[in-house]
Amino acid sequence: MRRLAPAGLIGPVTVVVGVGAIGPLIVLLLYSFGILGNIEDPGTQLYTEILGDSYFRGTFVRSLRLALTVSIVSLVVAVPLAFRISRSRGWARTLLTCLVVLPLLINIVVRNLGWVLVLSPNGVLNSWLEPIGVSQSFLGTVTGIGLVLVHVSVPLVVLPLLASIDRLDPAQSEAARALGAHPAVAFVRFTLPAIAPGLLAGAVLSFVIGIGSLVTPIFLGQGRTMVIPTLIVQQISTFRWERAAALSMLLFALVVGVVVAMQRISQRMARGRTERSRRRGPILRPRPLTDAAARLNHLPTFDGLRRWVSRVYLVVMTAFLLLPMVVVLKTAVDDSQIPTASWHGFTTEWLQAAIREDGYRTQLLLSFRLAIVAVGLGLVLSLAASWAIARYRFPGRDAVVAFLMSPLLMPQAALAVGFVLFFLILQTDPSFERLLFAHVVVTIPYMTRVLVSTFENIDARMEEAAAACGARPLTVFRKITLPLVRSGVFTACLFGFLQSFDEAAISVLIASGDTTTLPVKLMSDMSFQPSPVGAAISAILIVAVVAVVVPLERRFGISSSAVLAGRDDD
Amino acid sequence: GGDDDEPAAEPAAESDTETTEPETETTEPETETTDATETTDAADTTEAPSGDASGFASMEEIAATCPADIAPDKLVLSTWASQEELIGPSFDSFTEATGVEIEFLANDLGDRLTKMAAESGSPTIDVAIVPINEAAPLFENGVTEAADETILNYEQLLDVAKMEAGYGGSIIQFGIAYNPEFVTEVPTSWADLLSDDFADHIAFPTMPNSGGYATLAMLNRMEGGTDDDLTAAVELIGENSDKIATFYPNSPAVEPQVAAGEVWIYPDIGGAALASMDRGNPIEFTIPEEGGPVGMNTLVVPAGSDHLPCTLAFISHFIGQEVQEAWAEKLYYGSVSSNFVVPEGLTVYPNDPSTIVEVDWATMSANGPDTIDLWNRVVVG
Amino acid sequence: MAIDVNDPAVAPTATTDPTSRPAVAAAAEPGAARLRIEGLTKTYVEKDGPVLTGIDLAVAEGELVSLLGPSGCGKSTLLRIVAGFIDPSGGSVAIDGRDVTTVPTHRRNVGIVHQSHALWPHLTVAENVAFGLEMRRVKRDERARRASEMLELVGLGGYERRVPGELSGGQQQRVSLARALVIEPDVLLLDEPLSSLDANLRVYLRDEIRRIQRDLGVTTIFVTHDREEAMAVSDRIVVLDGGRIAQTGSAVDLYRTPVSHFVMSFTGATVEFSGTVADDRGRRVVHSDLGLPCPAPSGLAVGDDVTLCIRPDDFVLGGSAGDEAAVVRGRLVDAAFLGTSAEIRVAIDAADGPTDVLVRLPARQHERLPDVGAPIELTVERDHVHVFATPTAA
Amino acid sequence: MAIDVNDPAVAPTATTDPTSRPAVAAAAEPGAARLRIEGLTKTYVEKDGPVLTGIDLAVAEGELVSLLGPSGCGKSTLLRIVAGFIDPSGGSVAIDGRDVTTVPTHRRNVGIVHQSHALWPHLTVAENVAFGLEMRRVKRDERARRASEMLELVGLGGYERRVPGELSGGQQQRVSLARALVIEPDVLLLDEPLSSLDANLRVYLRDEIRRIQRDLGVTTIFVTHDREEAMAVSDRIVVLDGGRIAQTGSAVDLYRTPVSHFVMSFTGATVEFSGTVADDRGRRVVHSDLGLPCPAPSGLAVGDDVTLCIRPDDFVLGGSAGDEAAVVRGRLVDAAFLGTSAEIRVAIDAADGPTDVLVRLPARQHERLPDVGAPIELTVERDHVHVFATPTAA
Ligand SMILES: Nc1ncnc2c1ncn2[C@@H]1O[C@H](COP(=O)(O)OP(=O)(O)OP(=O)(O)O)[C@@H](O)[C@H]1O
Ligand SMILES: Nc1ncnc2c1ncn2[C@@H]1O[C@H](COP(=O)(O)OP(=O)(O)OP(=O)(O)O)[C@@H](O)[C@H]1O
Ligand SMILES: NCCCCNCCCN
Ligand SMILES: [Mg+2]
Ligand SMILES: [Mg+2]
Repeated sequence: MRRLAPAGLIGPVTVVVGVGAIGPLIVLLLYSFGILGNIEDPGTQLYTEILGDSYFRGTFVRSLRLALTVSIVSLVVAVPLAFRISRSRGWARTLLTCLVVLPLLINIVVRNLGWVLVLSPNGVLNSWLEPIGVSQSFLGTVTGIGLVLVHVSVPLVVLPLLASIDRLDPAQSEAARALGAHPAVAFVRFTLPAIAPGLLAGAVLSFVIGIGSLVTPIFLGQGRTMVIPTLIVQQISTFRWERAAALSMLLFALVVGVVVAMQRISQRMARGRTERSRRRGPILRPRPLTDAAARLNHLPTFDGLRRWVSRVYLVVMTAFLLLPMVVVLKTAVDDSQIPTASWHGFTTEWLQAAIREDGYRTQLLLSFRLAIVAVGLGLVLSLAASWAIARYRFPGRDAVVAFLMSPLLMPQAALAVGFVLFFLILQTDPSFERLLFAHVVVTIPYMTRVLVSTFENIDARMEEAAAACGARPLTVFRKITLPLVRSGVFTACLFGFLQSFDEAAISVLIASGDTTTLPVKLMSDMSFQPSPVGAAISAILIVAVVAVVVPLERRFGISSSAVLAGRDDD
Repeated sequence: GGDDDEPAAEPAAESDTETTEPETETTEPETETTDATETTDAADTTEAPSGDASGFASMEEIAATCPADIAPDKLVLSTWASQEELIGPSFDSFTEATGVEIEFLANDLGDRLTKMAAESGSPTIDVAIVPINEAAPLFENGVTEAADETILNYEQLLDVAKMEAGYGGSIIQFGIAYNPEFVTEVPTSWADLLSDDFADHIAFPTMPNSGGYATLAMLNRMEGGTDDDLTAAVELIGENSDKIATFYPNSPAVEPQVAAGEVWIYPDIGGAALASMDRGNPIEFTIPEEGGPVGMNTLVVPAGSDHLPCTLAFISHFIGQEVQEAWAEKLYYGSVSSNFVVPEGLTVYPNDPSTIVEVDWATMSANGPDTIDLWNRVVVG
Repeated sequence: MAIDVNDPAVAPTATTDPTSRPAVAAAAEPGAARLRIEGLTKTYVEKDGPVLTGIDLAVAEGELVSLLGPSGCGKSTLLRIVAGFIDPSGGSVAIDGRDVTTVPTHRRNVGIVHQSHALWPHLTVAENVAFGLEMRRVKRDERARRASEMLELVGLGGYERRVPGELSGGQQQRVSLARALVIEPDVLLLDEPLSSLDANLRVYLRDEIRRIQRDLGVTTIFVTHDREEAMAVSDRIVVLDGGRIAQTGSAVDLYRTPVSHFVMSFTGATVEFSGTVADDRGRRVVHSDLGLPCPAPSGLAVGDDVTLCIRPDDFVLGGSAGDEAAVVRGRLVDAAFLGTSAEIRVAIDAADGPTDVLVRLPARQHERLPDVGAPIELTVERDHVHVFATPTAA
Repeated sequence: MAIDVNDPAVAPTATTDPTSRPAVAAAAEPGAARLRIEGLTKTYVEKDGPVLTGIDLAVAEGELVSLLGPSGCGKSTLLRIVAGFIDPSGGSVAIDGRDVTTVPTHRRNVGIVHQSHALWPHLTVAENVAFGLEMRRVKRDERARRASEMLELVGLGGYERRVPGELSGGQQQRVSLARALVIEPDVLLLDEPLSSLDANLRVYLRDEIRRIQRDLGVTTIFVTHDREEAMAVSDRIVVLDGGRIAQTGSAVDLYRTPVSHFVMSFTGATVEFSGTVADDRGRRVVHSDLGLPCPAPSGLAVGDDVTLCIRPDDFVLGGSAGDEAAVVRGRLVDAAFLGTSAEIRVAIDAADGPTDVLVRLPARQHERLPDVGAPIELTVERDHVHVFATPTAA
């Protein structure tokens, strides 16, 4: 019986993810080879056509470069922030954590609108830069798209990094300094490798976001920047399903390739020399670069300058993370029908309109209900699976964990199309249930991630002690385990809720009139015609989420369980 | 010139000149306005019974084609955002008569097409509004039903609105919107869209977008091309793309940039421009001297729906006076029906038959995928 | 000797009716084997081989047995099998004569105290302690009363309403003990309960545990890798070596008459000399740097290498060799005063070159030491020289 | 006494040119204060008050000084200030007479060994050890040679190509030591280097550390909260109490002549009796359960409460009171054999009710003990009774 337990607990969630992520993938695969669809004779011709066309290749390169740049820039700006948060305590930590997660809490379309108003030629940024004689429009440039993607990547990079940094042994860099290494040398050679797992997790997440994003390139790209997801969607709207499927598969392959490469690099960083080279090569390998680094040791440590730079960094970072949100809040109460960066006067008209029946109330309630039910189901599924994963060592355990994370790796656009085609084949009834199924699938990776780490952090002996006191397994779970993982469960639910509540790319293709979710309606409305009412509903949500999250963070320490979730358990 | 300084100009089509065929048809309503009884009689003589003096089928007649025993609770109408608010009220009478609610599914055009195609055979959408250029591909890919010529009010449709791939829903005309603060002289040519004077302040529709096709067609003709090959125009845009501040998916999406003074001039639908002015957008609208192409919002019916009879009943209502009037009042769009009576004192586009330019939508949409591929390479990069 | 109360071979009370087993330890038949482990074997991973092999152990009513051994020798595994957290690969566990090998933990009536305390942070001290009673459906008032009593016993009266986070490490450990004891377990299992605590507290708590265990007469297994701890608390010590029992006996047995080099070196410091078995007129004797010939242990052949081990405290300062004693001569290299004793390092000339030996003297002798570098003489009696086959290098 | 080589007050070599400070310890002026700490104060958080207060300490060339004290007394803080990881709030640190208070760590030439070893897991053992040389831009061949030599010295020759993950805890600790030593540090700082290891290894390694430190003559500060460890390795021990130096001296000084109750109880076990200062014909004497009147320490008034402390090993079995000794009578409650000594618990009747005292006897006396429950007599000499003002309750 003991041996069967993991299978029974992990089975259900595996089936759901399997059907929900692998199903669409297989459908895409079949389309791309023309086995499904309207192509005369099945084969690889679509792939040869795409790969043989320099335009497609160029677009792949652009997408790849964009995503890699986003990933690297996110890491670079997130590392100091993560260190800063790791060092802070109490309210400072709460506020910094909330600051960092805020970009996750705001609807993607509205966030993009905020950025458009910040970055446009007569926008907020230029109004600040003009006095010093610089003026730069990022709209319609890859840089602009990258900037906005970095904005939403930062939280997803900071959280896993925090986990690594919180577990960092400061003695490792101290030892290096005592041996004569300049703090900068010690950081690069010892701190970075030690946080490599966190860097990897962050890099992967931001890369996947960068390469799969659909909405941001449309908004910020202003119709002049083509990336693969846009191309895929364009193929579909011109009824070239098979080509869309082949592009999706190539994109997926690219993501898997890059993620594997990132994993390698991070392992190299963390592990140093390969087994072979250390057994065979010279005892000490030549290190021309670090020999040069040793020269740094005579430089001053610039302590004063560092403190100053760190303050400036914090201010700039705060502005970067908050600015689009501030603009949205402004738009929500500004007396202008057309959202702009300038101020016209105060009004509550939009706020009132937003919560009216014919505003967003219906969709808000639907999204709320959907998110609650999806999180409820996701919780039941992932709670059981996470507990089993944390408590049992069984063959294929790592594979199961990786598998449950797989919906995260699939580019949004590909996953969305896959879902639709998949439902088409299943011929299921269009309904709330379809939407629910998709939402459960996309929330599970986040929830499982948080919960597995939470359970792993709970000493299994607490459960043993309860068994020794005479408690039956279910009693142990109810009276001991659950209360102990409360904050982890809470965090998982919060993450799952936000994931579902903000999901648009898939829902828009599933939604019907009475199953239009809030983000879908916002996306439809705002992409057709940006309006202050859309900003108003978002403003209401920002305020509501902050009002809920700040006290809960104080009480339960969401940040720490979120941090756990980012932990790389290799 | 057909440019109006006042948004709320004289009612459309006071002219009787018959320069083009569509013009003939657009002018017809006026004739009918003046001769209402006569038209009613004429309608009466056709096979379809006519319930009122307007020449349109009465609501009872329409409701009779969607009897209660087959009537669904609701029909899903997929269209652009904001339409529920604008034309939704004109569906209330239909709901009252049939008990069928009209549910709006607002979405982006691309999402609408993707969804329809993906659900092909078991649609969740009963009727969708798409630009004229998208109707034929949907039909040819088996996504939508062929139009049913026997429905009520079909007879009265203008010829352009009678298509195999769907039913015309409203007529629109493209022209140029501009901000008079920066564009001090009224643009007179489509070529002004690419003027150096407005460099960095021009917005252009992206592809695929019917406004994009329409504008490309005009530029293409000026370059000496024909509608079956838009290469010259696409290349022209490519050469001038540095001057263009933004390529927009829908003209309302460019409003914040217009309001911020970043965009000065862009192609727009006449009615959409007037509606935009109503929202306080600081623009004027003009039809250039070359004239403005007309297009059409098209009603298409996804194939395989269980609700077909009631959907058709709804379309009959849609192409009748009440709905057409709502389009005209809220969006200044022209009617597809020869029986339509333009309400007193309202400007709708096209309002001057002399400005109407017909473009070959069928060919352009057939060539759509190739044009888009070319556009991607030459303009988007 | 007063503390040596145990008798390793106790008859099992195999016929006791398992259903009517007494709840309170004191009510059980005195001297019976409360816990009997027979032929216990455990293999986690086939290719790593067994972690425990053929363990036989009977623990008498009220006895405290320590499991002593190096890290990884299987102490925790054995304890966890008794608790029912893991299944053995072979053999059986019986409590009060009732075979519990396949009985799940929650129906075994064992108390357990983990090294990490494993208190439940979301419950108060009283709730922690009372949990086991709650599982036994004891009424609430009664639960509160008995929890308080038990807390009183471990010296934590008045701490009922605190939560574990508000207690020091030592207090937490005592709550953990109270929690395990309040259910009046048939067997109390302690897995290195003190190793996370600091030295002073460790000594204090081990004495407390011993006192409480005696007072309640609860049958106890105490796992540790600290020999002093094992010696301080146990009636009997089981030394485990690589999953097998190396020796079972009292502290004195293990310290004074170890059966193997492993047991000798694991139960205390040793000074070692190497030697070989030689033939001395038909008797096999051991020759070594120590001079004094000793009889060779049985099972060794002439020419075998042996190690002569002496407890460092069996040396006496000064040279007074007789027939039965050896005198070691060397130079004093170093002397460290350790409070209760003094540790000196003496360099001697052995056959295979000069070597240092570390000898421990009662602290007061420290004052009688010669200067560092001066010659020094140490005497050891033959009875205190233990001879073992030289262990093969690890 | 041979091992007591230290002289606390050594003149600083304040005039040494800081730029030309010798790289190798041996080149420094012998007997000079290698490290001099003056008036050192540290406050982390204003409202928590200072963590260190007015610390003055001079460590001579080649000397090993231990910092001994309970958790939180500021040992690590002091060490980290010397290393330059944190800045002091006041006072100065000088190495070889050069004030380094504001010099960053990497230009101080200190070696440090952390409790957690802090080896870099992605570098080989050789790379770990050679890192400090790399930072000093020593050529690669030379680095490899010196790293290997140092590994040889710590008994890890041949381990160059391993990674830390392939070493045991003790081996890791030795690599950490080699890494700190290879740069020939002016001062070696050890922060509880052994506390993560198990008991046997701890004893072995502390002797190794002591040997290597002596061989290289490197000036060392050793932080520990384990008194036996401190006593075993140090030339001199500094006992810290709440951020202040409570006493400085050799192990014998601290054990035999502690200046306060805190030092006495922190440096070894004690048996305590309470007493009061009384007036005996003009002299202030201490009256207590012990019978034997002792002179009261200065600074106490008649009527003050005092505590009489005796080392448990200062008791001798048997009653033979004289003028200068007291006899304690009681019943033997318990006796535990601990290998080198035996610990017995004796119940005596004190003025304020019966109390237990724990006494430690040389192990051989164990055999002469009466049965548990029988009367027992213990003698203690007046010189071995330490009288202190009773500490106010914590
Ligand atoms: N769940 C497990 N799966 C596989 N091997 C295990 C497992 N638990 C323990 N082992 C192995 O069994 C052996 C004995 O482990 P055990 O924990 O019983 O040792 P121990 O004597 O308690 O050691 P320590 O003093 O370090 O706690 C070790 O080699 C260990 O690696
Ligand atoms: N960075 C810090 N910020 C604030 N307080 C600190 C900091 N580091 C140490 N302290 C406090 O300073 C005091 C001394 O700490 P320190 O680490 O020096 O003690 P220690 O003697 O090394 O203790 P241990 O034996 O537990 O290592 C403690 O009360 C500790 O809480
Ligand atoms: N608000 C009215 C939306 C209609 C937009 N139609 C644009 C496409 C026409 N071809
Ligand atoms: Mg263990
Ligand atoms: Mg410390």
